Amino acid sequence: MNTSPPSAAATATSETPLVSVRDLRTWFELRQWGFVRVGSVRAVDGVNFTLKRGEAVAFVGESGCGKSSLARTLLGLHQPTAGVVEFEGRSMASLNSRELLDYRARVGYVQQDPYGALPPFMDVRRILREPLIIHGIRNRAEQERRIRKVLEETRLSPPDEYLPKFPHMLSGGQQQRVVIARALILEPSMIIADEPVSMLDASVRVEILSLLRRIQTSHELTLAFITHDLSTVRHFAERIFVMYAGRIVESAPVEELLNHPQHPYTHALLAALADPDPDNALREREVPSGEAPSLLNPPSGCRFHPRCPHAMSGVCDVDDPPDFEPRRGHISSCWLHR
Amino acid sequence: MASTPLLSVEDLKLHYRSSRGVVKAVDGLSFDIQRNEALVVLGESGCGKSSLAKTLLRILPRNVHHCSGRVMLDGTDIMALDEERFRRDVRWLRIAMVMQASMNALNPVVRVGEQVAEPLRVLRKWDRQRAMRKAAEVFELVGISTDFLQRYPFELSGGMRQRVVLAMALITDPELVILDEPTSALDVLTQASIMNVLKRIKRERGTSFMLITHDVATSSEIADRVALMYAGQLVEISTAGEFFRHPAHPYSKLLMASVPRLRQEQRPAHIPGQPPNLLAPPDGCRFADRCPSRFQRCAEDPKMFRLGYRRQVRCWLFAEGGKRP
Amino acid sequence: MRAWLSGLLELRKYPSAIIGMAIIAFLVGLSVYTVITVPYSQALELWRGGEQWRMHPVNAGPAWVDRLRGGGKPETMVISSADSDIDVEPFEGGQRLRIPLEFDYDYTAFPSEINLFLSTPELKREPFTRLTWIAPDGDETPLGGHRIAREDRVSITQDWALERRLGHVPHVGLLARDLDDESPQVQPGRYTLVLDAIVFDEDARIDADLVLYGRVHGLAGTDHQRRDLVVALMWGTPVALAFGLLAAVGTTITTLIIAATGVWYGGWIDATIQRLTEVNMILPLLPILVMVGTLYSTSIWLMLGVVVALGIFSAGIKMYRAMLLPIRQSPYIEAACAYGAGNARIVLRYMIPRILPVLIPTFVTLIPTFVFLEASLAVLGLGDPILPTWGKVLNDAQSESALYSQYYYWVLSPAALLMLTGLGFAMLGFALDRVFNPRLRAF
Amino acid sequence: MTDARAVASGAPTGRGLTRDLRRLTGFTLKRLIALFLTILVGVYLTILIANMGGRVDDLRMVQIRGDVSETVRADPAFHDMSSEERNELIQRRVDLEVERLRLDQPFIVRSFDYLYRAMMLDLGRAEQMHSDRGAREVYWIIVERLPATLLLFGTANFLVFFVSVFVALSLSRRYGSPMDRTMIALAPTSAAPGWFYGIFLILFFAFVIPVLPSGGMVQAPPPESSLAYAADVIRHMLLPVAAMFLSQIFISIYSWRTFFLIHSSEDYVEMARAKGLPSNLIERRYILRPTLSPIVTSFLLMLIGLWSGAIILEQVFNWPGLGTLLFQAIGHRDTPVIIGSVVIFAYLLALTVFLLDILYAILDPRIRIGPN
Repeated sequence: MNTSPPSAAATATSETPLVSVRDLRTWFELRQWGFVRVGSVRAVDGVNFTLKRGEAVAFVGESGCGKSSLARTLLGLHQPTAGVVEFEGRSMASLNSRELLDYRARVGYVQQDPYGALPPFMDVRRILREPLIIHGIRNRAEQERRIRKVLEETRLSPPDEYLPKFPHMLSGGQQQRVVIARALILEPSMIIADEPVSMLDASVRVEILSLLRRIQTSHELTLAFITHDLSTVRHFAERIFVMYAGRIVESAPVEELLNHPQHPYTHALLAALADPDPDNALREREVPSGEAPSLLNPPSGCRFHPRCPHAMSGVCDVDDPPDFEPRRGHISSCWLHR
Repeated sequence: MASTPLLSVEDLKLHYRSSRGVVKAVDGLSFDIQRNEALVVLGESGCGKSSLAKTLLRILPRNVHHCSGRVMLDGTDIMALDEERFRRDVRWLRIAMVMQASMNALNPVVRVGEQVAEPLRVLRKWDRQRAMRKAAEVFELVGISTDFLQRYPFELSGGMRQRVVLAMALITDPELVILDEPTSALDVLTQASIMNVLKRIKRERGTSFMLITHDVATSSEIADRVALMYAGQLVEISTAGEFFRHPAHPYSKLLMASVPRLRQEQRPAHIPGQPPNLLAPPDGCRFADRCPSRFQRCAEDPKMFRLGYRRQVRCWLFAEGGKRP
Repeated sequence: MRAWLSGLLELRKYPSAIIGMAIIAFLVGLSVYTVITVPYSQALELWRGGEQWRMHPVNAGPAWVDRLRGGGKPETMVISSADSDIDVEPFEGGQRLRIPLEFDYDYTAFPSEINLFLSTPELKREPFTRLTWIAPDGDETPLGGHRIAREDRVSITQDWALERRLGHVPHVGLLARDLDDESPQVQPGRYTLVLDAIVFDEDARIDADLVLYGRVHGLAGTDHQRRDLVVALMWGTPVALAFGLLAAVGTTITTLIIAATGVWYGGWIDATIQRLTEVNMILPLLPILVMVGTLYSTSIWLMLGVVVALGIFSAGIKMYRAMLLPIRQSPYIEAACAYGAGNARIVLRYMIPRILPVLIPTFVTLIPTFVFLEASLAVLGLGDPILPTWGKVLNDAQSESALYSQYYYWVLSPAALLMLTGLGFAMLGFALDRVFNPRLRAF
Repeated sequence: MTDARAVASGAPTGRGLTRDLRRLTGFTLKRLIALFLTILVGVYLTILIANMGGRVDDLRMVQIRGDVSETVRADPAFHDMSSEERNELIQRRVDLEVERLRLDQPFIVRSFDYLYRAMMLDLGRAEQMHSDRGAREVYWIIVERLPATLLLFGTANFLVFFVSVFVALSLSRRYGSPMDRTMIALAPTSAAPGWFYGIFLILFFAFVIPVLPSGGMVQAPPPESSLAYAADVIRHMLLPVAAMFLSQIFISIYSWRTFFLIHSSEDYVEMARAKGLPSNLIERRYILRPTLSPIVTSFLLMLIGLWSGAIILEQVFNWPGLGTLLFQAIGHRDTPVIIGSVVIFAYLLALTVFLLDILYAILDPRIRIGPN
């Protein structure tokens, strides 16, 4: 809430996106014996997008499509191999270590496995104090004030009940709240949530997603929400990016994408998804054959062409499809829109 | 009913010891499964549904404290069989299973083909050639290239491994296959394609399934009937149509309302509170604490009340229905 | 902290842990007591041996063992002239002294040796003395005459002429009831050794100490150099504990930090550490210690240094690495990076604490390993040249063929202490392992 | 379907095997190269430690001078020389010897020469000791003792290994039984090394109840017939083997038991049980086989530990092996023999490590084929 910049600056920066990513590539070198290079995994391979302030977006894709690597690159945990990530107009590559530390305070991170995300040998108070200590807030009273505030915000009240607890004493939902509280404690302007509910029970999922959404709106945060489950996206994000094999293949506002999917891969995803309905048992779903390609050796041209029912030989298997805009604000990279 | 059910379970209990006391993981379950029927056992994590699967196949943890009840398979009580008879006559030949976390369900140092063919070789004493031919058949059935017979598990992707585990469960043509969260770790597309395989098998071979899952949406892909578990007990058994369209138990209703749906405007709602501790489950209705329609009688333990044809609900709200003829 | 506390409380359920802790507490108590009552310099001085031990018997067993077995073996008796009535008879230019050294001998076994120590402080001319041995039955045996130097020792046991006269070694013959008996019996009663001395000075004095060396001595007996083994056994405790503890701490901590650093940074740093570990694996520890001990010095501190140096890149690194690799991948480390924790903080505060619970049992069981290593070196003759340790006692026993001579106590007492140490730490370690090692908890 | 049958009935087995063999060969070669480098560094370190940047050379200079003057003084041919002449002669001879041993070159140069010779197993000549056949070469002195050490430690290790693995397997089946508890309670006794138990065993079986020899490898004079000789060696081996066995067996059983318990709760073991496989097949194929590589690793690591322990155990039992040799070399301060023994130990350990790697690859397809 107090992270919003002074109003004069606000008008100046409201035009510039919070995050702007251009032709981002994150490749991981495979090495043998620590030094001999044997190949690269192209986890993120040419991704472009911008995120506005206070916007909630979702990155959707199968596991191994590079969405988590993208998140980690945005968080500065991986060095991009090529391309630019700009945060508030400044390229991340140009940050010195002091500025990088500040950047880390501006971006919160919520992970998939809440139990694993919390050091098991620290109690909740210590877990929440750690980021404060690292960012130079050493005044005990100030620490305590901030800790209590985020616990209230994440509905872990009364705080005194939770502060001395160790992660294993909490339920999955409570653990994930602590993770969210930790992400919030440095008062960031963006939160990256990587599959925040996929390891939780169905009844808790909605609760955590609602909490994230509520915090996002009340703090005017940018929320980048990464998931493999399209059905959870609808109520918790405004825009969707669909990723496949290291690339974004389609992006559009939620309703637009769900109602008018353009890319064959998105079609396949939507066709495979079930809402609970007894009639499901009576029909088989259409599923594209094969599996997602290896990122070590991705197919040429459109990465989806080996599985695509509409693949055109000589086109899709040769050239990378550019971004087309078949409908307004709806981008899809598929040669069908040519 | 005239025909005996394939599997009929009565008052099944499994309690085990932990460092903090006795955990009542399965606490008095009764249900049945007909031939060529798929029963989905739904429940949140820790409600005892995996213990149920293990109890049926008698692969009990070392710290079992109490295990009782009747499990009738085609009219014979298989709980009463001695260990050796059970192993030779029931395991895998009549009831097979697909385990949760199939990643680890395969022996890492044995080629998958051999592992799949193993039940035939050991239980039916088939020779290697014949067993491998059959293995190749089931590989085709579940949609894996037979080239993979010679591979080791770590050379396969997660989806492939899951199919191998499924192939292993089908190789003996068992009457009942228990599927314990078979797709929870998989991608949407792989999940859908494995569900397709299951549907096809059920249609073509008449196999019965017991699918254990926490994922309501996926469960609807194959369910003929649904049994909902809560804190070691069944709270509702219905046909799939009734359960998904008109859930009866308050917990069923809340659960259905909490499922995010792709094609529905309504925003999902969450269930407040937490499931009770299985070390010391509350007296009376175990859901009472979280139940919006709780009333005085909920302090007593409700029994399963009958509500229409093959439908039962463990809730005092339906006590009247239970008295109806 | 609370996790540790509950872990320790859990230990109460394991009887072996309680026994182990009791043993360790005893050993620590003994060490503290030893260091306070016998200061380091004094211990070294005592252990060096020499004249200070002249009143002690050679290779006497512990007294309590003999008493437990109902034996009547003698303990060392010292009869001093200071306690006896001296007859003084002055004459021109000197005096004649008659010093009776009386004692009651009630043991059933003969002493192991008889010596007479004489000292004549500040005398210009050496006095002359004649010795007479009077048995309880009144028999007198002349032991001949001696001119006394300032400090003199009359070794009655080694008087070959007397031995020939008696037909037995003197310390048997002089106390025997019947000299003709093949295996003579002790004649109990009051004996007197009379010194008739002529001194050539007015106010001269002669101090005489008659020592009948026992066949048993104190708690632990004595060794071939008459040293009381209690000194070595007691001082061996702090030395063993300090060596074991320092070596265990030194190797564990360095190894852990190096393993964690390698795992955290990965790449060539990890590769280098791994290769170094492999080199270290093929360097045999004990032979190298032997080599260092032979070529340089056998100081215990040098050995400690070499043990730690060779222990740094030990196989432990592989073990810790295997434990740390999944931790390095774990989400909470990633989260810590995301909120800006630095490298050192991640290694020391996030990675190492995670495996400490698994480490503590290993650490505790490592201590006796090093204690035994030190003993091994000592048994090989590469023990510290000046420090009394258990291993040195064993080494002495070994080189003096203690077992062959049936000096079992010489081997058994240091061995028992070593075993006690080993058992104490191992029992605690195993119990800790079961409490703190999550994989073992169910079992 | 027919296609599938053809594929399933043999062809891929052959293909799989050749692929495995190819990968295995590559793996072995890589390991060999890596290990060669490791030995190179290890032996060089040994040389460095032994020479500590040349300190041993000073000792050798003193020794050479002493030896030369001794021979010169003792030789009657030089008796009527003046002392100056004699000193000159001594100096000349010393210089000659120094040049012969190349002690005049900087240590760092010679260290590589030493390294080369050590790698070629040319370990130099002993200063005092000689082999039983009279050879002065360190190599022969060591080689002569090696079989005794291998015999003793090989026997003890194999006994400990097989007994502990099989007892542990059966205990893991009888989890919580009195037998199981007893084994757990006995485990801490393994804190003491073999030589320590050796002392007790000697005390009891050689002195208190003298039924077995207290040391040595064979009685003197050795029996004539080879059968009696073998029987006598076995009689002499009983106590040292028992000592090693006692010191290792309980901890081995304990750790294997825990290991098997942990591994028998793996999902695939549970799966095998659900599959209705008989328990001996489960134990063999689902518990032992996937865990063989760690089992072999720990066996070989135990071997490494015992190699080091050999020195003192052999000394306590007066067993004429490498350990006793090293001990005697200490007594004689015979530096070449000491360094040679360390080098040989390093070779033995390296060989052990190499075996470990190869066995690993043979036993575990995950290592052999690797996830590329």
